[in-house]
Amino acid sequence: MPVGDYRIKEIRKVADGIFRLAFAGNMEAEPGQFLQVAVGRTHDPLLRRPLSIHDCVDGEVVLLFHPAGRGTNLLAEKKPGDSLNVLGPLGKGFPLPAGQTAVLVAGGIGIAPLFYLAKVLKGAGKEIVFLAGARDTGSLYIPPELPALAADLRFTTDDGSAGRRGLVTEELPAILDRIKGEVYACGPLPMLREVARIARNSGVPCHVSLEARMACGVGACQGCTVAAVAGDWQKYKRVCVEGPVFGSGEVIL
Amino acid sequence: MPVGDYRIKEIRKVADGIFRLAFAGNMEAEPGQFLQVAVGRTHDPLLRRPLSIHDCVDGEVVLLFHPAGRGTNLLAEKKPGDSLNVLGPLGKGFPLPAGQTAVLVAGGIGIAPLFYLAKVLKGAGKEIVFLAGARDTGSLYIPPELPALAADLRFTTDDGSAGRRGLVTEELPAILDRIKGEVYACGPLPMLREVARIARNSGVPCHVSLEARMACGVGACQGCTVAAVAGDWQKYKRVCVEGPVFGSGEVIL
Amino acid sequence: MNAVDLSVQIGRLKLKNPVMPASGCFGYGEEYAPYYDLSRLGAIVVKGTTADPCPGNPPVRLAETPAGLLNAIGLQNPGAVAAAAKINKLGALGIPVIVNVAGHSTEDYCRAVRILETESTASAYELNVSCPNVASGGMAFGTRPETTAALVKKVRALTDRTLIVKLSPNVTDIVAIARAAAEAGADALSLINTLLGMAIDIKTRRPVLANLTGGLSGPAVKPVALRMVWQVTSAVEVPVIGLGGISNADDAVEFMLAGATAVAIGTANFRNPYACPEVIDGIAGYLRHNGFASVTEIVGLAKKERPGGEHGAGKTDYCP
Amino acid sequence: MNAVDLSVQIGRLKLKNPVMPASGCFGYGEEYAPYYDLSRLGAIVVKGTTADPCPGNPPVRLAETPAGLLNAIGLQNPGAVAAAAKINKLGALGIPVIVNVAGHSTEDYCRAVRILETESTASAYELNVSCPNVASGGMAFGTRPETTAALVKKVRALTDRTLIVKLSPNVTDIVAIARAAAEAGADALSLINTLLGMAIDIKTRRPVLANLTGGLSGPAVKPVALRMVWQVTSAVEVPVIGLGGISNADDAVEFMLAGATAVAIGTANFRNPYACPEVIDGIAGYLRHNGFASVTEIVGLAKKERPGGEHGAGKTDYCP
Ligand SMILES: Cc1cc2nc3c(=O)[nH]c(=O)nc-3n(C[C@H](O)[C@H](O)[C@H](O)COP(=O)(O)OP(=O)(O)OC[C@H]3O[C@@H](n4cnc5c(N)ncnc54)[C@H](O)[C@@H]3O)c2cc1C
Ligand SMILES: Cc1cc2nc3c(=O)[nH]c(=O)nc-3n(C[C@H](O)[C@H](O)[C@H](O)COP(=O)(O)OP(=O)(O)OC[C@H]3O[C@@H](n4cnc5c(N)ncnc54)[C@H](O)[C@@H]3O)c2cc1C
Ligand SMILES: Cc1cc2nc3c(=O)[nH]c(=O)nc-3n(C[C@H](O)[C@H](O)[C@H](O)COP(=O)(O)O)c2cc1C
Ligand SMILES: Cc1cc2nc3c(=O)[nH]c(=O)nc-3n(C[C@H](O)[C@H](O)[C@H](O)COP(=O)(O)O)c2cc1C
Ligand code: FES
Ligand code: FES
Repeated sequence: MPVGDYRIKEIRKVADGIFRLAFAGNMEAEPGQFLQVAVGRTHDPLLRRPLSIHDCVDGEVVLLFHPAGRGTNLLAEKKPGDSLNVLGPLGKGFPLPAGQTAVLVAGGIGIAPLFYLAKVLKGAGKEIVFLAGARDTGSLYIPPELPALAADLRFTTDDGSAGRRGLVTEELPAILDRIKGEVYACGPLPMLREVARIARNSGVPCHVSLEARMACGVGACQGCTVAAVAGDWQKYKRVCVEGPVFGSGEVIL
Repeated sequence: MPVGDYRIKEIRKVADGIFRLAFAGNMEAEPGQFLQVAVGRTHDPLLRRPLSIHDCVDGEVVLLFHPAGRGTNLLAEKKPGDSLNVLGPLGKGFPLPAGQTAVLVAGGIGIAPLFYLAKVLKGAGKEIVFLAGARDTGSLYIPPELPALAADLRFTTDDGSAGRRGLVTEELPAILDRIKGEVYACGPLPMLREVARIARNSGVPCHVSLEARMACGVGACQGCTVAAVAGDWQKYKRVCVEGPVFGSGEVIL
Repeated sequence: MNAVDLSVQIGRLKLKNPVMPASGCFGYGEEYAPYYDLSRLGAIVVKGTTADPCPGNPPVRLAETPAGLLNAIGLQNPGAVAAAAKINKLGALGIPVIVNVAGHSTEDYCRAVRILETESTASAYELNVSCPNVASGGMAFGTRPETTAALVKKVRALTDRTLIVKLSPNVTDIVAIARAAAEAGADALSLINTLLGMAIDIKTRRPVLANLTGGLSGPAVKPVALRMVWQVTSAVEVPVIGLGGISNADDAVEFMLAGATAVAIGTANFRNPYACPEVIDGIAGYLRHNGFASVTEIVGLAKKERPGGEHGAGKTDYCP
Repeated sequence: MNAVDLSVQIGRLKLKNPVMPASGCFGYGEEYAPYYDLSRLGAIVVKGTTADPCPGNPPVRLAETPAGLLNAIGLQNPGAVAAAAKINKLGALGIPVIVNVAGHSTEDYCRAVRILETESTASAYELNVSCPNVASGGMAFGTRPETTAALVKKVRALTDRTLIVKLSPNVTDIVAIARAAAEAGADALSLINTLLGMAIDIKTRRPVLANLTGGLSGPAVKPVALRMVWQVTSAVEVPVIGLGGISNADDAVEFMLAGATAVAIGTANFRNPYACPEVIDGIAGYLRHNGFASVTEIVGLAKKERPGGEHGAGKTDYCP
């Protein structure tokens, strides 16, 4: 069902600035797809908020979010038992890699869709390298199941308080030299640019999950566009239907 | 403190279309005064809602309300433990009667301030006749403490499903003939008009508690006016500061 | 459950109910087709279409405001030829298809209409005259009665299809412009388009929208839209399609009581994909509950039932 | 905690901070005095005052709308003589007292100002030129540049006190009117007054307000107000007091980044009696947090920092 009221089963803070929200429901979703979540029932805030599917198992769907503004702050105040109105799953998710190996690069809250992707890839028998970066140890969230999914899991923090010190992208060139796996990235725009550059240099395909302010989430308003590389009159692509996952060569990051 | 966040202790439906909400707090309030209650924290609904003080004891304040529209419907969804932002007590309450007896006439949710008035009058050693009217037995709410406060307590329902059948005002002329008590009324406008007319005929003072749409609740916006009888340029009085309780001769009902 | 007649007439269009999506908020219908049977709609209004393809504005194109939405899409559309193909597909729904037409100059508008006349089976045009960057000295067609009338006359001469003119609310005297459009041959008027607004990001200290300003829509604008519908329907005879902030059947009924013959729903679709069919059902419910046999009975009723019977645009605030 | 300079200059008025309550939303100050020390305000703006006492409109005078408020108070006020007594009491606060002045006709305005000149110690006048029921053929002073200019000139000749002109947003071209007011001698401009709106009760099927239409204020109108402040401050030199939907310090900062030298707060007081002092503290916090030494540094900064440096009113929506 594309619009539904679901019951919140659990909501808790799992790291500095990261909440995990699980609601009861059955959905068939591809990794990389998102939900349009209504944070309230009055006219303010007016719009739904796009949030990636972080996990989707039998009878339960999980979101992972950073309270970034009015809407997500209101969402963080929800309690178990509250009802959550959701539209989705929406959008185009991550394609499976052509080869055996996938390199997943998550910056901050970018781990949200990539965890679910890792689960699905593992189910498909792929080998996973997972790079996760965060500001510091407090804001680093590694889902408990993740270590079992990734053959190689590495953390980076800006301040070195957990894992390697530095940027999550720094190890990527060496890894790609070694394994030539397909790259999947979600995180802040500067990170995505860097990942795309490294993948291009290494000659491997790269899939990025983009964010944009959205109104409809279904392709009707044309509000969520990103500049496309293709040369026809259609200079812009809609993140909500042509994305949120794009090949890094399709869009101008 | 004139604006405060209070914790809701209890909220429950006590009759058809009547909710009782108790919150933890200490207030010094006169019967007839009201609170400006914020029903949400976003910009919609924008304004506070005026609700009479239904009871006010050590450490607890009680509201009694009818979910009449968007704001009060949202209020009815609150749960114990939720916080409630309140401005008040505001307005001019009921004056004590000059004599020994008071006749209180409540129509529907009009019982909200009159119950607290009965308590205070009883404390001041006054004798109370209490007439309460409702549509039917389901929507009639008699606070459990009320029978002990009123020397004479009578109910009326439109359909006769509880108490006498008919309008709450029908017995009033006979009662006033007998006891000449001062009259206090709260309820729908047609009822107030009728009460005022009967009191005038009986030659007893009559105090009515009025409703008006309010914005500020403190006298600043001049939005909540009622037509005044006084003949100067000031044709209108502000319900929030000159009222909500008026002598029935002061205003044009 | 007694049947109520929901049908209304807009120019030559017979609508089986008075509810349609607003232009630019429903694409060319494709996106909402998975949610319900679009043939339930009274009509369908498609995205603003220009003679040539138009890439639209760079992002950021959206900003949420209190109970409102600012947008600066910039008329992204594939141009009249490609749009015609999409429009013709909608013909299968068996409901009127209204094409919102936009342009830079009189010639632009006329060219778009000429293409659509030959290439498309559209039932009606909705002229979007609130575009400010036009040939006539930078002033929008829709902000002056004379320019509005001149454009409407030109387009009127090109088509026998129903011609609706969609008015901009960013004007001092909406009635003067409505009159000009009606006298120049418009069969109906749509109001309102968006209010010009702006948002600034206090972190970056720059306007949120790449276009700087954008159009404000959603519940926030409803009181302004309703006032304009009241004023215009008090002054002109042609039917008015009311829109601006309608999100449920109660809002739609308000517009019809104010004088609108039909209503359109824009921003509300984004929150609730079922907004249109829910409004249709809700209007029917309101009519049944209040004993009306036909929706036309409530059109303008707030004027008729008013004691005193003064049907004008009303006195205004801040006056002794 | 480093000190920041919050002071701004409006005409001859030196304000210790840029925050004042909006006219009509703060009475003559008495009502909010119990909540905080009013001398904390940058200035105080009192209710619209007319030469003669004015009873105002009959009820219903208020209607809540999504994130907005419609009001049709109708300028209830005790007249200039009685108001002067209240205004003079406010002198004890030691902050500028600005009197909002309204009237039916040029003569009305002038008479009010003449009374206030002799009877009151007011620091400044804010001419409310958005009253539509006036002598000049039913058109509001504030909706035409010529009538605005003529009125401002007349009043300018009567006083050396600071003269602020408060503009109506219900116009096609706010810049033309702002220019006319400035050229006619206004020391500063206030914008915006309320947007004309309406609400209909679908149960009674009548307009909610006795006056039929009312003025829309509150967060709903903020994007429109901000756009007008941006446009006007891009075109005229006199300082602008920005208002319309400001409910917290972030909103106030948005207006100042758009070009407002000071801000006024109306409807927000009703929800939060402490709105004004909270905005003062919040602006100071923003400046400190972002390393600004003086509030004047952020005035118009959203124009200056914009790459490309095009400082005009911006392109507008719905154009290819
Ligand atoms: C497809 C998609 C998937 C997403 N998945 C997640 C997720 O799993 N977890 C998560 O925490 N966040 C996710 N986001 C981002 C999330 O949608 C925004 O953080 C959220 O909408 C902000 O709403 P707000 O009301 O809290 O903030 P606002 O007060 O509206 O804005 C706060 C700040 O966030 C920016 N912003 C607003 N909307 C968006 C947006 N749609 N995308 C990016 N920035 C925005 C604004 O520029 C502003 O600076 C996703 C976004 C998209 C488009
Ligand atoms: C001094 C005072 C004390 C009050 N005490 C109580 C009380 O103890 N219990 C209680 O249930 N109600 C009380 N009311 C009425 C209560 O304030 C309104 O029912 C409430 O504000 C309606 O808000 P809403 O959002 O639910 O309805 P809305 O959706 O805003 O309106 C629903 C309907 O109620 C009407 N209405 C809106 N505001 C008011 C108002 N302020 N007064 C009267 N009618 C209004 C509207 O005309 C509309 O028809 C009191 C009102 C006042 C002025
Ligand atoms: C994203 C978006 C795109 C729009 N595009 C158009 C358009 O192409 N042509 C047009 O006439 N109006 C356009 N509008 C205006 C709407 O049709 C409508 O007039 C306005 O949004 C008010 O209605 P609402 O509050 O129901 O959205 C657009 C509005 C939005 C929100
Ligand atoms: C109840 C009320 C009364 C008002 N009275 C006046 C007035 O007398 N004179 C005036 O110029 N503006 C008056 N206004 C308009 C406000 O001063 C202000 O311009 C408008 O409300 C927008 O600001 P806000 O959104 O912060 O309220 C009034 C507004 C309200 C809500
Ligand atoms: S959010 Fe509307 S098209 Fe993407
Ligand atoms: S509600 Fe503002 S004066 Fe009474």
